[in-house]
Amino acid sequence: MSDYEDAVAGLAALGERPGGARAALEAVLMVIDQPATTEELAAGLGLGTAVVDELLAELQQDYNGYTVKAPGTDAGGSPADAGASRAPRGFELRNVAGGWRIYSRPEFSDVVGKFVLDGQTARLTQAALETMAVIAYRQPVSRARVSAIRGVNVDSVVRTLVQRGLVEEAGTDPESGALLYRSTSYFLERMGIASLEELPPISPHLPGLEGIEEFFDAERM
Amino acid sequence: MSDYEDAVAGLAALGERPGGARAALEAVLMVIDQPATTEELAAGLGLGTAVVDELLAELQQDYNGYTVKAPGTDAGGSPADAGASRAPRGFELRNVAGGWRIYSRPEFSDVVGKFVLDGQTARLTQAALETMAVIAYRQPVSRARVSAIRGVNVDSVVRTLVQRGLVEEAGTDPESGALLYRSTSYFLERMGIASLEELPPISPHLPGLEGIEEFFDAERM
Amino acid sequence: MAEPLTLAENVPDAETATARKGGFEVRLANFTGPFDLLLGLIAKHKLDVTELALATVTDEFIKYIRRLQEIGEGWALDEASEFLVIAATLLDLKAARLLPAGEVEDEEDVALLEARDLLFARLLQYKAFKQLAAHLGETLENEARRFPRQVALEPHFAALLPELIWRHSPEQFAGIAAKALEPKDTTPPEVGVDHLHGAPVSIKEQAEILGFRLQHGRPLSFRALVADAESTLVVVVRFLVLLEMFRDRVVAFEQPAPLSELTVRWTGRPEGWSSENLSEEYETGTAPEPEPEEEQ
Repeated sequence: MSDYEDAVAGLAALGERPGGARAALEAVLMVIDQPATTEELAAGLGLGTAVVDELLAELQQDYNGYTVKAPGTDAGGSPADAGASRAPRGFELRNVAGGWRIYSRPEFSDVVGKFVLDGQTARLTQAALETMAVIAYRQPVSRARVSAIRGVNVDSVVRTLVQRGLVEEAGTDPESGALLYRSTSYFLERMGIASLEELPPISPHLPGLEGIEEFFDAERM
Repeated sequence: MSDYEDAVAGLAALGERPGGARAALEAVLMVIDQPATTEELAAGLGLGTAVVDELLAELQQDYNGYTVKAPGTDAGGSPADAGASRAPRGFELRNVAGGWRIYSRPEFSDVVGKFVLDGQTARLTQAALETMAVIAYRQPVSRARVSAIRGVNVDSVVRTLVQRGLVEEAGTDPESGALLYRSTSYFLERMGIASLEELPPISPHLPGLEGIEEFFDAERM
Repeated sequence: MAEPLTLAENVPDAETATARKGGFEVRLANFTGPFDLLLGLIAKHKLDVTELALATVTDEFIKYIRRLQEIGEGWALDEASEFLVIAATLLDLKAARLLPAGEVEDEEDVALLEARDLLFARLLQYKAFKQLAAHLGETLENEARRFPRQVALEPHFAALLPELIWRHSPEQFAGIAAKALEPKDTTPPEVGVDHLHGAPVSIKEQAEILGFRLQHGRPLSFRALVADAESTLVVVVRFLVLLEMFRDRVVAFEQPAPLSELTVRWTGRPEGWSSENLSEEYETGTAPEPEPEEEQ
């Protein structure tokens, strides 16, 4: 609904249905199979992003067991249950890789794991984790550079990370012509974070290495 | 948990988790792809079928907007909201052909349908086509194997192919436990051939293919 | 934060490596590369980054590598290439070790000390990434306990999908399959040397060149000795060779003032020195055939 009138019509119509816009958002969240951004959801529902953001926050709280304003009413919660804290639902709404998605709650991983064969991924080896860490923090980065930091050849490990969808090619270095790599949005999904900024900062782990980066760059490692 | 003691232990443990057995059931229902029978759910949760049936009915009512006994408490609802009627959620729990699954609520099918169809094309992408080709010629095959052959993560592409009815699940690999996929009869139909044997052979122009597969297997991390 | 130095317990004892071949693979799995091992060794000796302890670590590492070599079957190609990287690192270490401790008035000394600092900076950097890797591992594991809802499209929505357009003949489809199944990486597995930054240069070869020139001529300036060097790497290696020779007391350096011309004079007896007895750590450690760093 790119058109303003359509959007308004959609909004009005949603309000009249049981559960209103909030339930409509819930309905859409039920069918997506990858994280959907606020913008995508807003466009699909014919609502503004600010409204959708608010509804998403409400749902998130609701699923976590905090009672927010009663669904279906536009102003305030019903006095009966406003503010009351309930037990959380078995699922949660999370913002990962820049998009929203429903997940089962981690407390039930053992139970859910019995039903979900798919999507179970093998653990990464130490070598793969270290390589992934260097790529995540130094992207875009060439394999040679990762090798220099880890002190080992990383070609096959990088290939595995690419196959796993955690890492992808990101063009070539203009100077050396070396292939560059970066982390994927699937990596963010697997990490459960919305963006790379949520990775813990590297500086506390690097004692007294101010200026060392220039050294490495100068050395073309 | 086929064993009685295990089942009892499981029950006890579930009760201690946030949301209890009901949230556990919800967690499972939220992420299972195929409808599950009461028996399957009961076995997975380590609960009796009668208990599960009761919980299912509660959830069904809850989603439809009828407040039932408060989640997390074993006896009776809290006086504050027991019996109060709320707006329904955007999803519902349905029993279709003996199996339980969560669906988006039909009142929003127009919104959801628009959202789902947005950006859908009648053609397969090149990535989907190549993945289809690998599955057709290497079936039954796991996604990990297809990923290894194609050098990229194919999870979402395989999902698309399943959705399109071109590919279906074909049991699990006895060794790795990974889900296997094969082409469907709809695929044969679209190809205009009667059986897989009619697929043109491709091995002659692929020297050393066996070697490369061993290479990938050996590398499995 | 995980304390990565617990790795020290996992560092294989070089002595037992030969004694029990059975545990060999298990121990190898405990470290993920030379830096990892080096970090472990350093932790084991509880450095204080002192010259002495550095030497211990270096020697132990070389000893460890040698033992692995003697065992023989453990030398896979990637381990060989790992060794090349660590050999380069050890060159740095060794260069720093050759300097007399405490005398830092000379600017070149300072530069060399910085080179050593750089090596430790690299190790510390690696340690930082190791800690971050542990964090990633933990997060990924915790996240794996959540399952995303990714159910198949509800049948009535699936029915709305536009009818698939399929125009490929079986032959065309076979062509796509042939292309998709083609091995992506056609280059045969080999020891990767691109991370070595430039063509490998052999210390021994360069030592022979310098030894020949110095033994059969008058004192030469460093500038003259590297005049024909085809790359910076060769210059660096020749400098390292000179340091080695200085340690073996077969050459003397004369430099009238800081940054002025460095003159190298042969002081050893010709029969008492050959490139064979030089820096055996670097040369003999690279047993896998063909020796990659010997190729020019």
